[in-house]
Amino acid sequence: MAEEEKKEYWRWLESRWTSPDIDWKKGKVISAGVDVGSVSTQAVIMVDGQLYAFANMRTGSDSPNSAQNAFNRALEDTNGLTEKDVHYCVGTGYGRVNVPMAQKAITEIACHARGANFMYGPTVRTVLDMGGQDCKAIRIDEKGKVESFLMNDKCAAGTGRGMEVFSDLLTISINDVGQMSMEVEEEPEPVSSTCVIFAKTEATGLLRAGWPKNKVLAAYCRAMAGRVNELLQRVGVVKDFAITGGIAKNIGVVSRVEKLLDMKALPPKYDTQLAGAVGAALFAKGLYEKIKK
Amino acid sequence: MSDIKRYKTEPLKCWGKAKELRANYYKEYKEAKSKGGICWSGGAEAIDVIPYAFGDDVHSLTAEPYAAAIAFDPEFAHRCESALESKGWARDMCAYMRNYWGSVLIDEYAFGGPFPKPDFNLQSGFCCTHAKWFQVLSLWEDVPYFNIDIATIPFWKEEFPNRLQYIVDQMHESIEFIEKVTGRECDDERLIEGVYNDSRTTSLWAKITELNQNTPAPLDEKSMYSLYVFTTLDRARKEFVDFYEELYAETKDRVDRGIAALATERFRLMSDSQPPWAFLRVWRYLEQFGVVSTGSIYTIGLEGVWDIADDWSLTPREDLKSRGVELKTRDDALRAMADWHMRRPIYAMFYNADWKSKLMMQYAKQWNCDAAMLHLNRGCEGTSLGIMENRAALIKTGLPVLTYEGNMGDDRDFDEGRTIARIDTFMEGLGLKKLT
Amino acid sequence: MITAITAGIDLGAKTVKVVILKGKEVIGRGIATTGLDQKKSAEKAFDAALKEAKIDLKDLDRVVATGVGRTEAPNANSQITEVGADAKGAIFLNPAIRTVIDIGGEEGRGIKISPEGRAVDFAINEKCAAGAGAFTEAMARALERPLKEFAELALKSTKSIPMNAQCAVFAESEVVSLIHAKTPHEDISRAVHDSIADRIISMVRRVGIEKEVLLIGGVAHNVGFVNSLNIGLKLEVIVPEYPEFIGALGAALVAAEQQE
Amino acid sequence: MFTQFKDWYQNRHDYAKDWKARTGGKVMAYMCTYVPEEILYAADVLPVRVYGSHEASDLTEQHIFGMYCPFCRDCVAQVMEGRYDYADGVMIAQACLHMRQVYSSWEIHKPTEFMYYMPFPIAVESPHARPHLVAEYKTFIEAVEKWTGKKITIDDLDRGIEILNKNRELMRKVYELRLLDNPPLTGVECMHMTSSSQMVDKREHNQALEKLLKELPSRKTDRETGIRLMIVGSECDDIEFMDMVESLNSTFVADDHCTGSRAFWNSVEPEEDRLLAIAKRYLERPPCPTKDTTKNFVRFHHVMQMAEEAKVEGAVIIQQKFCDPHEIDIPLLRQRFEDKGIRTYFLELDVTVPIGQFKIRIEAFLEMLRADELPF
Repeated sequence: MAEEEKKEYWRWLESRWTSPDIDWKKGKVISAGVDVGSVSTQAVIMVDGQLYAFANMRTGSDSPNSAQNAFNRALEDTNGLTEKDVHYCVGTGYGRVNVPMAQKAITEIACHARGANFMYGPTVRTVLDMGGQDCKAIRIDEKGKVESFLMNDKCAAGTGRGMEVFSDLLTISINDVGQMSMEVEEEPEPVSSTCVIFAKTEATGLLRAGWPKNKVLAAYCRAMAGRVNELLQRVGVVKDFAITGGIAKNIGVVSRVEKLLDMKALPPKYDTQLAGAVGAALFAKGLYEKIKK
Repeated sequence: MSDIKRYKTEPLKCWGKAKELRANYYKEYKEAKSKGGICWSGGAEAIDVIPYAFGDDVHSLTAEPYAAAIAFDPEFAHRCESALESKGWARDMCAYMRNYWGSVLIDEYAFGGPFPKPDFNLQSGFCCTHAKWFQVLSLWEDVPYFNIDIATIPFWKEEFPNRLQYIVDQMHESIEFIEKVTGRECDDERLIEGVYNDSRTTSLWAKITELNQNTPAPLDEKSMYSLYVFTTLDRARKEFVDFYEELYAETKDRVDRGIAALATERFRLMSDSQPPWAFLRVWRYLEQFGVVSTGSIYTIGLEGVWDIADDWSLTPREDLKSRGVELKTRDDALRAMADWHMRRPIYAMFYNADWKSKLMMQYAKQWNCDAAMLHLNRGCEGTSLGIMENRAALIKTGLPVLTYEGNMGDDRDFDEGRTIARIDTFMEGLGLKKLT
Repeated sequence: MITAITAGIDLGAKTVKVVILKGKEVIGRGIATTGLDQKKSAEKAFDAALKEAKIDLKDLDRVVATGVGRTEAPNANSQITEVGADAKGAIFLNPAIRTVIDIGGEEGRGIKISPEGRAVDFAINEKCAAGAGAFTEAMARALERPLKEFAELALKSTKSIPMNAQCAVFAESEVVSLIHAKTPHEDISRAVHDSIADRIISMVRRVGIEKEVLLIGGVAHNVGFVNSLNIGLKLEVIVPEYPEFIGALGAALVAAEQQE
Repeated sequence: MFTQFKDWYQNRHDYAKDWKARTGGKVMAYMCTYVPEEILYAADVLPVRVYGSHEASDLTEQHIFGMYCPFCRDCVAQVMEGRYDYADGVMIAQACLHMRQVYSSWEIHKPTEFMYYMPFPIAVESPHARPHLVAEYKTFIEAVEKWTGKKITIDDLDRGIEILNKNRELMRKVYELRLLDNPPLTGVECMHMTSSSQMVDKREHNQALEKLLKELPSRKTDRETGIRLMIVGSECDDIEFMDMVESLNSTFVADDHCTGSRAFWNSVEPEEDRLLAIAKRYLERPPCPTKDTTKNFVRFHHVMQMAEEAKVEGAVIIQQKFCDPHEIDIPLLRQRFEDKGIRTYFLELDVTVPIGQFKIRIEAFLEMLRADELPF
């Protein structure tokens, strides 16, 4: 059968940013963190522990390149900052061992914990990271040290991937699905299938039964929130609570998780997908200072 | 369709009585303490005749039926299950245990109010969950616990004096245990009476289900599920014996008058394992095709006691009195009871796939079944032991078999839509169409 | 007498297929992707088939529908389940067929059939979709390759590496780690197809694998999968010319029988 | 130093076939470590424990329902693949339902001349279990004598006990070396030793152990011990997994599972009634969760004692997917560890493990244990 070329609604938008109020040339330590995830790759440049620039790109099928691309993209418009100006770089994420410019690799669990601590402040005790392939619940201390963590195994229900499958099915951009799911008069029952693929079939059935897209999305977001809640309950939720990763941008899931937990997640100050790379860059700074001593 | 044969049918007369008895059982347990009585809990396998000997005000909560009652209410079941999962317990453990544990953890009794803590737990286990189920409960509830290990080979298969003795010794010890925790004395007269009753109840259930060998079947399995439960509640009690006497008479009368459970019966099914309790409507769906489920080794043999001949043929075992078994001492009573209960066909399921296959083939023959529908039950390791071997064995004999996945206690493991689709396909293969 | 013209329509999860028969000879085929409006998709498929058969809708004496959406089929006189239709179509193609493996987008089936083309036993994958068509597509995307090319890659592979993930989505992440581990793409492709074949085979073994074995459904176009299946089964499965149309063909044959 | 054990472990089937050829003796494939090997040695039968292969197989689903544990699935696969065709007899000492399923499928599809199901008691702490088990041993001995045509004398039993006890004592000595600050052996090496002892003639195994114990104390390893870990679970012969963990600068210095210490930990205390002595040994050994059913929680006490003696910093708790008895124990056991300030990480094992997915978890766990190495 001929392949039909269809628009990929599930793709996250790529982005980059440079801080207008920091002059890197005045900085003592320039550190970088690169988080090569399964779906997206982030590179973060920090100047003395302050966020200076970042890039958020898609991961290609080869991680060294993905890392390099994101890193180079982050270095654009940074008035002359180049790779050799970066004192220390830490790689994290699935491809952490394949980050060419990194001197050390640290797991995304540790990096997300550290990143969340920076991005949301020292009061954060529970971090939920919903990435593309997996979902982590992390308990951290006031320094951002991991105290315990859980990751979903076996089945991908309740991961970002599941949401992507849905945005594809409903031909709605991944950036809009969350908002849409909120536009329902009353909350529908969650979809019952745990398997992402069956959930898709179930959703198709609902659409055929005449459900509007937003109601179907609501049903799926709710099911997802349920799965995530199970994971959170197991690690034990302690205030403050923060969500990192792509799904944190999905109000449809976030608000439902908050409802189940009866607890508000701290509002994000930065792009929530950066947490891993930020944590990595912070570790990079510390490690550089260590070796300098 | 007018061309299909229709049998006379009428509702069961004793239905109301059954409802009342059941409701009362759970009420009695809840109120036992406040009335100065004693309440205890343990598996339905527990040899509950022993606590019975400690007085008429001793009431039990048998674990499996209670957990099944929870399963009937998915909303409640989910709260029980998630309470457990949030404490780190796995979702694939025995579903009955999870529902029961959850009910204790959230401190809610399925029949209203907080969970009534028992004075002690008495289990008798032969699978690898039974004993641990109450080990953990007794830790949480901080109540005394005694387990009678009955994991010896079932007596209809092989008999060795030491196996009977092992169980009897533990039963004796369990009496000392109860005497210690209740401060009461065991009434051996009452014990003996209880043993006679117990054997009567469980023998009667076998006789009742035997009547389903008739065409049309006087009982359908969905109803049987509501009726067999008394063999698992407090079977030594007089009111349960009486109920079964009544049910037996009524069922026999239905057979004599040709009263069918399903007017349009034209195809007979056998099932297996505990059903997915939240979805008994599936049994009603089958009826649209003129299919009646006659029962299963589980339905007839969980507590029904049978004589199993060398050719595996099944005949209800006459109760101890009718067999002229004289019980004079405590030891007589315990020995008779142990020997009696170790003859239940259910053990085949938990021990050996081949024995179970043989019993299932025998069932299909004696109950004139045209096909089998097997529940791959994620909720119970025991009843699904060897089930794929059973499937293969039955198919070898030419019996069509449908398997479907589900869970007796956790509806999250059952996909109704896909199961209905399977049934449609199966029925089509059998050349059966919906009758209306 | 004039020979009856009948049609079978198979409304699957991903595509709708229509087969038109004149007597027992196929005179038209039509396929369309299943949209949210199944009736429309069905009409699309019908139009294509009628065009090829050079006839009008009104020329059809009888239509039988199958597939998950069979109740939605327009102008269908009766219905038959996928399993029943597969069996009919299979035995018509080749009377020696005893086992049918049908892999749809989200469901895999193993069917044991009698010489008369009756389904005597069947197995369908349970709760999770591991081992269905959707699986490969996810993998192909992870490798950023078109499905066809991804499938052909497998043939170049010489060694089989085990894939441990059950879930299609996790398999995807495992593929990602394989990529990161610099595993040659042909071996990854092989691993993916082996793992699906593995699950399908263990499922089909439930009904017992008896020769000849027919592989149908869209996935039959996937040479990588067929290769893995043959290796796993230690035999050559038969792949018909239009594997995705066998269900519809079976339905059309039923219509023809009913017409007589 | 451990190559002999590793070799035995990897070529277990060749060994058994060769043993038969060499000695002309019978081989008993057995399931569960509650099988009284003393009696089999007394009968000059070689007990070989049934293990999986950690290879995916498409032969099991038709025999076993999906929710049965990977280990029993793997075992059934081995049987159906014919890898145990050399076995003259097959027996099981009753433990979990999952192994009962293996025995059942074996009996149906590949029956051998001697099939035996020993209803080992669950209530191991009950005083009544002793006479019961002794009687079961007598029944078993009669059956074995009938099978081999050879009477089992007191001397035979003493020989069996001596072989087993020696094997246990020698391995205990090796385990003592794991308690050192820098253990001269890895968890994987130890696993090869304990597992192979369940596969080969223990007399040969004993010789290899004596040789090992001469060299081991003075062994110089270039590897760092790193984090001291304990591994707790059921059947844990997943070498690939353990290797991965120990490659991340950590070492398994203690274990509680039936392919490790739980199988051999205690010895038979000699007494006049040999069968009673053997019975006591099996009833009082560190229990499998299926046999730990009272409020005494003896298993937990034993595990925690081991953990403290070995000064473990973390415990990797692994479980065969769907293993109910372990699933019941694990949350309570983890609590015991955490109460002692020992961090735990829990993983579910399948026939094959997704090393990629597990590596990240273990790495993160170890990072957690050595958080002070990261700058905060």
